[in-house]
Amino acid sequence: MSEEHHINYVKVWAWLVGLLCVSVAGPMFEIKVVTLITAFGIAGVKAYMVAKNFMHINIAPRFVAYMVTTGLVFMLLFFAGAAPDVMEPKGENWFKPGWHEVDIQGAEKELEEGIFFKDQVDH
Amino acid sequence: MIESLVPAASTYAGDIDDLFTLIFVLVGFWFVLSEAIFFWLILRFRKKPGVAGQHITGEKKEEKRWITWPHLLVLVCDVFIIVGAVTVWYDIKQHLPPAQETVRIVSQQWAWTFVHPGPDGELDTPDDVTKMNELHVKVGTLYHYKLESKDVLHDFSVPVFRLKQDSIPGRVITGWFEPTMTGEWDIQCAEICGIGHALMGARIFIETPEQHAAWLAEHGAVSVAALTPPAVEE
Amino acid sequence: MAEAVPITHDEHEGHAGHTGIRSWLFSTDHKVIAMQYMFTGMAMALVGGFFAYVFRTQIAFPGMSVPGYGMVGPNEYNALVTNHGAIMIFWVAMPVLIAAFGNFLIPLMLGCDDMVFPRINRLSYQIFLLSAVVLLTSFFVEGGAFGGAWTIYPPLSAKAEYNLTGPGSTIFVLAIALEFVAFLLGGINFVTTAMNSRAPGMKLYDMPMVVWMIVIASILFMASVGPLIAGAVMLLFDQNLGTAFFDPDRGGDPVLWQHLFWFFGHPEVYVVLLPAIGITADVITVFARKKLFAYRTVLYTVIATGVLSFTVWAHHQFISGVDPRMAHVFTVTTLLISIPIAEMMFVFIATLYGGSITLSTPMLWALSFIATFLIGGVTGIFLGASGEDIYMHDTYFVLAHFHYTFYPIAIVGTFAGLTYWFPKMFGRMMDDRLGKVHFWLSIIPFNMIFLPLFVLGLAGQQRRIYDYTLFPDLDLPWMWALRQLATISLWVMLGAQLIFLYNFFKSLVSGEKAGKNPWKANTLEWTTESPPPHGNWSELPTVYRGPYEYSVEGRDEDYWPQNEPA
Amino acid sequence: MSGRPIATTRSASGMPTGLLAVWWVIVSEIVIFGGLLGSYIMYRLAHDAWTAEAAHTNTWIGAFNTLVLLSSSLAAVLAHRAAEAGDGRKAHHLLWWTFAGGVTFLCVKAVEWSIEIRAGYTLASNTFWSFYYTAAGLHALHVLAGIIIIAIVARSAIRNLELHRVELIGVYWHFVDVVWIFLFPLLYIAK
Repeated sequence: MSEEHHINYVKVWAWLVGLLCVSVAGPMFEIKVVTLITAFGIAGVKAYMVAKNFMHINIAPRFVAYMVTTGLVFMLLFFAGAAPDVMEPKGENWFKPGWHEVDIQGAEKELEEGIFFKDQVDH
Repeated sequence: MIESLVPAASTYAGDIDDLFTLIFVLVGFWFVLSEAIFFWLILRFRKKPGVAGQHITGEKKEEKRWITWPHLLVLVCDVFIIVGAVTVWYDIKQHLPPAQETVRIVSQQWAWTFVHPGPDGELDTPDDVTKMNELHVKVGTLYHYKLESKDVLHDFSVPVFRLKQDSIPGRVITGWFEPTMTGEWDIQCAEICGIGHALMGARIFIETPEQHAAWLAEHGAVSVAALTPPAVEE
Repeated sequence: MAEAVPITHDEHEGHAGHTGIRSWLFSTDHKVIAMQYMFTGMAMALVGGFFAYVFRTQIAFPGMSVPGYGMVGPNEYNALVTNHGAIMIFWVAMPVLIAAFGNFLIPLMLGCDDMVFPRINRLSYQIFLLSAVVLLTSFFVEGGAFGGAWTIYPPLSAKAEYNLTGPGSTIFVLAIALEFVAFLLGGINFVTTAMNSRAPGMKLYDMPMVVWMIVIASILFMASVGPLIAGAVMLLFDQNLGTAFFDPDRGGDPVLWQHLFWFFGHPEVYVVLLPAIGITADVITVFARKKLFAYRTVLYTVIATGVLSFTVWAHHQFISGVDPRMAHVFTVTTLLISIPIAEMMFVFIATLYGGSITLSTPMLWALSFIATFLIGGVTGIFLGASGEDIYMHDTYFVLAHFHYTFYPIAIVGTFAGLTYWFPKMFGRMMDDRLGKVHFWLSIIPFNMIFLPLFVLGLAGQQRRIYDYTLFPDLDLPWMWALRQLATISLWVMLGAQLIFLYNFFKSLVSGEKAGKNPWKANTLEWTTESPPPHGNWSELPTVYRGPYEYSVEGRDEDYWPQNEPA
Repeated sequence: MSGRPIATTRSASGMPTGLLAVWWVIVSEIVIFGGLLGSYIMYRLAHDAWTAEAAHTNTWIGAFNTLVLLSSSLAAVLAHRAAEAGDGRKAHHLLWWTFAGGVTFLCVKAVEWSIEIRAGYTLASNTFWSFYYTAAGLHALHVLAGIIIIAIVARSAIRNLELHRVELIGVYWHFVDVVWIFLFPLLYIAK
């Protein structure tokens, strides 16, 4: 591990703080797309910078990067497999009557409606 | 094969039994073959005085093909099974043929509530007939069921239909079946639902249209009162 | 080349010299920890087996007062079934196959003196022991043990008014969470040891299969258990702090738990399968005096299985809530898994070709693993096929299927390994004749238990019912005959285990002394004394070749130890 | 640990055993947080109503905590460099800065939570808040564990002992930092 000594850590840190400011400023434009990019795009960049410059993942043996990527890929798999029925309020031949603007008070009432509902899915 | 154990009383019971036979034949072939070779090798290569084992790495191509070819053939069989499984699944669970009548099935700890459409054939009308643990259907009629649960997971299972569907609280699940022969059989709860899981048996009565009409006439009047939600709650 | 082991390991209490139960309990020596895992696992196996005896008797003779237990109520029945499953998988299969064999074999087979983190290793066992105790306490709390199946599906598990075992269900989730922590610590230890501490000259491809398998299993476990740990926290909060993660009335979704659970639950099957496969590979090669057929192919198929196993979990949920369109994807991936597994079986069969087979007790177990696991494998195809699962799901067919996988794994695999490494573990040979009697009295009743259950499953008998007289269609005489046949076979099989226990302890004290290498095997553990001294070798070995060089032409010996210079 | 087994001193993989283990810990942590945050994202996308709830989180406190963690990470990595140079005393000082960062983070969290709980946003009031407290709480536990280990490592570092541990705890600390980098937009910014 030698190259790391050429990294100017303070500079990296300054960059991270700068990006932090951007992500905080993002929502002030009140544009959803901008917010998403500034929030999560920048989070990704920041995470990469920390991993590369502070954790030295690029200097460590290659398999470390593989290990981490595998973990992340499996999480994407999990999301892809679970989202179609956990995230959706309605799917093929099923729907969740209680899932419109759920709040604690309304929930019971909505579930009752769910149980004696007027057919909402039409096939 | 399954039919010799349980009668097949729905339009798609036959498909499932055929799929079973298909898989049984394909898989059975490989099973018998490999077990036969396996035991033959054990007998053939028992330790004999003066006969040493051979040094085979299995890394050479001509050796490897002894396992490569079989497993490619297994892959072919898999394709057939996948095609069969996917088509059967699509017909039963995904594709909904238009309904002639619709029943609502509400599961709770530990009983089934079946809401039958009354003589007018429409659900959620005053003449609906609500019954606990008794589902009455007409033979040769295509039913949709609306499956709901009040508390925990249950599973609406009718072995003679080869039908199973979990009921999930907070979801309304629609499915279909079409009875093909008259009779009286079990409805099970096939998802553990607490202490009374074993008590969640119900009966399905598949009747001729005449019998069904008679049954409706008999119970319709009573259950108009019982239709109001509180009555179903109990 | 070889490093000399320092005489005094002050990290290593409880080695030769120190005696007494305390130093044994708190030892950091990998062999001692392996034995602790082994005996804890065996004890839990007796508990799980007793549960099976109780509820099988209740199924076959409902309402009869079970000798040694008494009447079985529905709530007790559910609790027994639930905990039988949880115990056999989490407190028997995993500790014995992964932790016990892993701890004992990895350092010995890699030619090093201990695990890389002995104290973490000890901590992992202590947490595991704690988890076992915690689980058992749930039988003595108010309301009794949790009875909602080992899959702990909410809302049943989340609300006390549904499961009526409030404290029990919380303790159950806690125990499982603790057990996961123990195996995370252990797994990190195994993987790091195998990656870093191999003997000089030992390449990755020189590692014995069983080490590879335990390492891959540990990796699978680490990569899959995370979501369930998160899920366990969420469930505990739902149970005790009034959150609504899985409560549909308040915006949660019970199906999320099923995904969190099975994303771990399916790889878990391979986590316990792989060590058994590895043990089989090692035993077969030794007693067939054959090189393992296509070593690398086996390895690649196993890795393929491991990766695939992360893409198939929802086949457990075909009819329990997963969207119908998703079922197609999971059917395809599920049936694809049959390819690597089939290839694995073919490899084992091919390994027998041209061998010189001795049917010793370990060999019998290893061979019967292949013969019976094949049944478990092929019946899995029926359930993986979504269309067929509509009928099969949650019937006794499923139950028989996974017992045909788990029994070969957890019982047959364990006995293969135990009878094979017993001389190395305790320095004495086991009685071969008693061993064979035990084998036949275990394997024949096992098949007589579960083959009838396949038929009952096809006849539509659903699971977790304590009294089938409640279902007219399942109340037929021939069905009762099959149920009773299964139960009586179970009694025989459990009885046969007494033969093993007798043999085990008799051989422990009076078995004939085993030399360094009674089986004439290649792997490194056989190059040290039996049982290995503290630090394993006075001088750590160096490796010159792979583990499976048997019957090499032009040698008068038909084996070639890994550490023997060319 | 004078009696460290020879096994621990070997490194066939070309990576020191301790560091390798830390990376495996991180992988298993990734899937733990991944499962939790994955569930959160699914629910969040399903319930627009949560935007209203999320509006009550305080972006500025979150941003300040991010700044604190980033800075403590800087101190940690500088400590690692010092340790590699063999300067245990300097590593020791820098580690205490990291420690201070961790403590500050936890104190700020405590204040923030007490404000929110007093405002009536408790663990059980809504599933958004359930996730908010669960995810942030799980992360806070990692911070807590981190600072304890940092204290231990720093104490041995000043005596120039076990300097390799400075890198290990550093890598772990950066991971905790990265987790927060994702928690911050998920819980505070997306409104």
